Amino acid sequence: MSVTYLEAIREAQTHLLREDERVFIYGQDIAGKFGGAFKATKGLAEQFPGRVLNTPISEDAMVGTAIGAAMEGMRPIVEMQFADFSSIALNQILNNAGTQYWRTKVPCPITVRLPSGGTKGSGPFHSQSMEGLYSHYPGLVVLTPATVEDAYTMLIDAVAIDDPVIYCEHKYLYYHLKADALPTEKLPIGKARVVRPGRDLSIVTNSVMVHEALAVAQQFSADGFEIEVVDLRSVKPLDTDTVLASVARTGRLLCVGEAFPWGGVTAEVIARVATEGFHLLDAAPARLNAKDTPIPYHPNLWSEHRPNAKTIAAKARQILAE
Amino acid sequence: MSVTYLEAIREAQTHLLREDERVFIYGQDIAGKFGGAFKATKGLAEQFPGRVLNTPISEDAMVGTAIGAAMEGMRPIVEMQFADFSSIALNQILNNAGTQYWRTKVPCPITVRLPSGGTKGSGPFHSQSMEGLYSHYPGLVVLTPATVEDAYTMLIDAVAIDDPVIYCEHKYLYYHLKADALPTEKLPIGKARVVRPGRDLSIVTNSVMVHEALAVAQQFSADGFEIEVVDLRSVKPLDTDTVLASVARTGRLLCVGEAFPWGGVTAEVIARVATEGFHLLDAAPARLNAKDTPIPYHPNLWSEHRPNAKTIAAKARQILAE
Amino acid sequence: MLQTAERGATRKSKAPPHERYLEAFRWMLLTRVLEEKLASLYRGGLITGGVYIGRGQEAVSAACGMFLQKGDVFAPLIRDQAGRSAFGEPLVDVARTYLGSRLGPMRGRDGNIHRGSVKTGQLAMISHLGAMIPVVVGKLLAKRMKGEKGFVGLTTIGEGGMQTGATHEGMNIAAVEHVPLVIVATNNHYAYSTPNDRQFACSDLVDRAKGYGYEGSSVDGTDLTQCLEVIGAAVRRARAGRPPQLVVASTLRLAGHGEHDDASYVTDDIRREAFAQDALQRTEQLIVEQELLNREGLQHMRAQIAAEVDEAVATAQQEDAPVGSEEDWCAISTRELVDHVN
Amino acid sequence: MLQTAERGATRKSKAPPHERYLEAFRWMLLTRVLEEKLASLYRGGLITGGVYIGRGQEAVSAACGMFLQKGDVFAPLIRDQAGRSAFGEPLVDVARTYLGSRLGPMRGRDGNIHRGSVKTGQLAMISHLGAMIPVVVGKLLAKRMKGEKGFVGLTTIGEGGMQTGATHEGMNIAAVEHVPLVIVATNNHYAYSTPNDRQFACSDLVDRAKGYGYEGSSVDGTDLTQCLEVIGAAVRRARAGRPPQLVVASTLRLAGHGEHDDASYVTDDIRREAFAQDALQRTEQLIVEQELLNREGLQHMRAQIAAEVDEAVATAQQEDAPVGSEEDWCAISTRELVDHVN
Ligand SMILES: Cc1ncc(C[n+]2csc(CCOP(=O)(O)OP(=O)(O)O)c2C)c(N)n1
Ligand SMILES: Cc1ncc(C[n+]2csc(CCOP(=O)(O)OP(=O)(O)O)c2C)c(N)n1
Ligand SMILES: [Mg+2]
Ligand SMILES: [Mg+2]
Repeated sequence: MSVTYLEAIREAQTHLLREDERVFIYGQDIAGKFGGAFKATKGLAEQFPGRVLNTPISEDAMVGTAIGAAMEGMRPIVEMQFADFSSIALNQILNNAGTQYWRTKVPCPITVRLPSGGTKGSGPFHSQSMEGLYSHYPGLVVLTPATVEDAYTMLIDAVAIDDPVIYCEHKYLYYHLKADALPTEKLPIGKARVVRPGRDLSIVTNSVMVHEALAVAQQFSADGFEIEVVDLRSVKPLDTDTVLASVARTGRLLCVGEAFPWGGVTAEVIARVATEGFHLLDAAPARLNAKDTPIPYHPNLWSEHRPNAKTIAAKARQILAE
Repeated sequence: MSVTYLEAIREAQTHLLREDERVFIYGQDIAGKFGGAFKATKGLAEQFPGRVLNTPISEDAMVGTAIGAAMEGMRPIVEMQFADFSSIALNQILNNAGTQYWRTKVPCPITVRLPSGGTKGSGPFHSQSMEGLYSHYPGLVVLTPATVEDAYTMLIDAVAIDDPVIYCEHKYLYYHLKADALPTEKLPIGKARVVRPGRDLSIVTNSVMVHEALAVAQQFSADGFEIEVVDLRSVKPLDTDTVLASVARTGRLLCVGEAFPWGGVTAEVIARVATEGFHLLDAAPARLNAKDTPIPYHPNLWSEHRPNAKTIAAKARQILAE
Repeated sequence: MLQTAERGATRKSKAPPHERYLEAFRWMLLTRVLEEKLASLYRGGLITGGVYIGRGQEAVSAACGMFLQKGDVFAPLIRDQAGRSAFGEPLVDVARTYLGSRLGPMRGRDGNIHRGSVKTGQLAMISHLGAMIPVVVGKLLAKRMKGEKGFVGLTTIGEGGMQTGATHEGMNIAAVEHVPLVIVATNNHYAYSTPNDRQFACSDLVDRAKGYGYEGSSVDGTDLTQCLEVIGAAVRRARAGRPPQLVVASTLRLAGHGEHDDASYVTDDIRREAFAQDALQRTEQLIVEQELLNREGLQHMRAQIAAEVDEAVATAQQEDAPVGSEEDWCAISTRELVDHVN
Repeated sequence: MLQTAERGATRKSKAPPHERYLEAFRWMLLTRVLEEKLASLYRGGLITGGVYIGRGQEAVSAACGMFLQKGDVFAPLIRDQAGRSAFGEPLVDVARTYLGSRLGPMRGRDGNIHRGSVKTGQLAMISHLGAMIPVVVGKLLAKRMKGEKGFVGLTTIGEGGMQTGATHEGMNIAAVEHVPLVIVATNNHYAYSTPNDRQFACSDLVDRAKGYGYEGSSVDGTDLTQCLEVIGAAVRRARAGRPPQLVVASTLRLAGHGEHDDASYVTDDIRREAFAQDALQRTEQLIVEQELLNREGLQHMRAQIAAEVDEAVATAQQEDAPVGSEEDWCAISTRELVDHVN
């Protein structure tokens, strides 16, 4: 048996619906036999009648409704059809969910699932990585699982958290990533993971780019360079300690992300290392993000727009040469 | 005669309406005798009939309409009543205005004025600084004038730019800041300004915090420390050269901003200096932002939530001691 | 007045006053006295932030609060003091919030009109108009999922707020979920300084009801008897499982948008309209005419209310403000997940 | 069919076919042939991204494009090939976009259904449903400001897209600005997999018209004569300065949401409804019955269209794709303001 990243998300939701009667799922096209644009809820509506509900095309109201239900004791999971459409719900997420507990002491345990990131041919409005945008505002937990195991355990943990969680699942990983079985162990939310140890350079990254970084590390290993790869897992909170410990070992830092280049996760990580771990650095840190344009539709353009093993390798070589 | 920051904004708009028939202003409560929640358009509707138009409470449609008008050759200025309400228009700003030229070659010269930042008693929904959020996405120019002179010239320049501009005007400065007269010279958009030269520490900041930084610089000068203060003016594009030149002179960097601490302008500036000017730094760079909670209503809480001369001075002292 | 309401009709109510007429009047009077006190404190510089009052809307608002029961959901907006009080908000909560006491329900974190509390079943609004509608829908949906019965939710909105996308999405999703929701929309003819003709272009906002599958009714917001009847009936219908209800009340805002605003943009013509009557005055007049209360009774009520208001204010004024250095700067409840950003 | 339309009426049109009936049919047929070609290219793996077709909606869409003139604004959505073609979109633009030619109007930056161009007066949609409505309003407002006369704007939306806040705000602001806008909403009974009962709860979406101050009309989207009459009349009314127009067409989506979707959720019951008829078939049948064209005429038209489509596809297929390394990665037009972020 094997389980994909997407199946892990479905299994996590099955588990949640089974184990916790407060859980329900709310989103467009998620119910019926259809089971969602990506089939992340396939079969769940039949298995759990009345708990997987189709909504109108109303992202703002979907999240607003989830907030109300959460304040009333439920544990709603909202599925956005694509992360990019959460721009419509941004006000509810930032200003209502994100401020609720702080203002009123009423916890707001919603989980918003954002099918994120680029895939071939998806273009400017079906490819965005929005974790940086949500992390900037207070009151939210923002997760970016990069593995099948994390997709599973982090979604279960997300729903258990008493605060609003933005769960960014990467669409490219849905089918491309497989594990042998669902995990029996987990790392807690808020901890980064050293995916591959090294001594020459730390690549700190998240989500789909973890795999590009691993490919580069593998390749460099043949040349005698040992690259350490850190998967942030959670970008808010961000596990500064694990990142600093890695930089302490390697003295060199490259941050890689699929999002737009101004600000976002890579800027935040570099800012933390520069301010809190300046003396650990033997060379200038570097970052690699997507280009500062909308995400192009055409595969030829798209593959140049985002970082990839080739561009990461080039950057890594530069840093190692310093 | 003297002119306030707010009057400069009004004068700039008067000038624009007079000199360019493509300009019109669109927003809530900006027309009639009333002239806007902050009076930034006071008198303009009478002076320029049909060109200062009240809108329904529909931020998304206000910006959408402006986009259409801009694509048709006009130069709309949209006034948000408070920056915080632009969350409703975020989709139009990021996904429509921000992508328009890149996708279609049709320029989209809208200017969105965001009355930004904290003032006493304004609370979580009337105090936000959103420049970091808008700068993260491609396709926008994001400005944060800190002086009366810049408020005037940068607004005039903003409207002349063929691309969408987010013009963040600080509400605290509206009445608190006065100049003797409207400026006759200007620095171009995209250039930062060294507001006060120094040799011991660069404080890089923007908007209202420029003035807090200046107060600190003044105070430190008495103790023999010369702090250089850099006013970014434009946060996208960000004038890395001027910042690096300043750090080259001082070897020390403190970034100060009024926005939330995760990401945003200060993280971006530190990331740039760390990656492009690592060897210029004699000590770890540092940053100071607001706290990672919603912006509190009560003045006692608010004054602790944002950076101020006292907390900036404490940080500066730390860095100088390193 | 379901569907067939005579629009703008301002004839005197012929029907005998609603049985709870006097109670409603008391909430209205309480509101007037309290808000005048708040306005004067504001003018005296004793209140930080804005003061928004419901002058002219007390009848609508009182009716909104009076038909709700424990377990119902109430999401008031900025002109709903009467409804808040009627639904059980203690006066001291109001005073504490406006006067910045650390003991207020918002603990200084949010102010004035943004207050709410679990204890009183009143949601704390965010400013973005329309955003609370789906939140109420979610609470009602959850109550149904949990097996509760007989509850309703009521929220208010202005004619300006009805033009936000949030209101549209929230109204529609309520109908799709068939939750027992009542939306009381007051067209007070101004949204801040903006008159109706720059806000919407339909002839009557109650015409929106049909397009959402709501039952719609109109009401003269200056006539307490009508307000009690129409809003009472809408709440009953929602409670009985009818579709969501839209009640559109007509009034004039008899104050500035906030106390900082002199409302000089309000035209003389509009001040002469029937909907510009003062609901409180009309009610008091009817009470006197129909001898529901005599002069002494009225005077006694007034004195009692003034004393209650003064006491609440005095209490709040003696209390300490929040202290920045003692504040718990933590936006989430899961403390181990706090991000340690420097 | 203004306001008083008999809903869902599917009686045979008694009126003689509209004078432009045959022209419309040609756009419909062209659409069908083109879209079948695109679908087959998609199945063959030759198209990247999604293919969304307008099968069943060709009559509505053709009518949308046919009454527009040069200088009008058209903002089509994903099922508007017929309207795009009728309003002058060259077939090669379509083929180039779908097949990823660098010469396509979007230059590979955006794909497929997101195309548009200044040349053809067709706006390039963003995906977020409803977002194009205020953009059209803005274009119309600007035209008026510039002194242009006699123009209209037309945009389309689905019954699902009508539930977004953007649609609401856009529809309302159009009425407030009194711009000459026509919104043609097609209720094709599914929004992706979601049926009407989870999308809205009013009995007919045309009931929304009144609440915005629009004139509303209903039309059987499977009946070309009606489509031409009703949409033609709406465009004329808008052009004559009447309020914005909402036309609600009834159809069934006779394809998957996109070509990746087998639409197995569409019920058999709904497939038997009158609105589930194939507009193209109905039109062809009437053409044959009324002998507007004989068999050879039809065959000739078909052959001509097939040749045009094949030619466009062949042209695009020979053209180069965009090249990443040559791309100008610059999101703004003011080059000196490009941010040099590393
Ligand atoms: C989305 C949004 N935009 C702008 C505002 C600023 N604002 C606060 S109250 C108000 C006017 C509200 O008018 P209306 O809804 O008619 O209510 P009224 O004040 O008349 O009771 C405005 C524009 C807001 N709160 N929310
Ligand atoms: C705001 C928004 N949310 C979600 C989507 C994803 N989406 C694309 S088309 C579609 C269904 C549209 O249904 P409808 O409006 O009825 O048009 P139809 O496809 O039936 O023509 C959805 C949900 C979107 N494009 N925009
Ligand atoms: Mg109003
Ligand atoms: Mg549909």
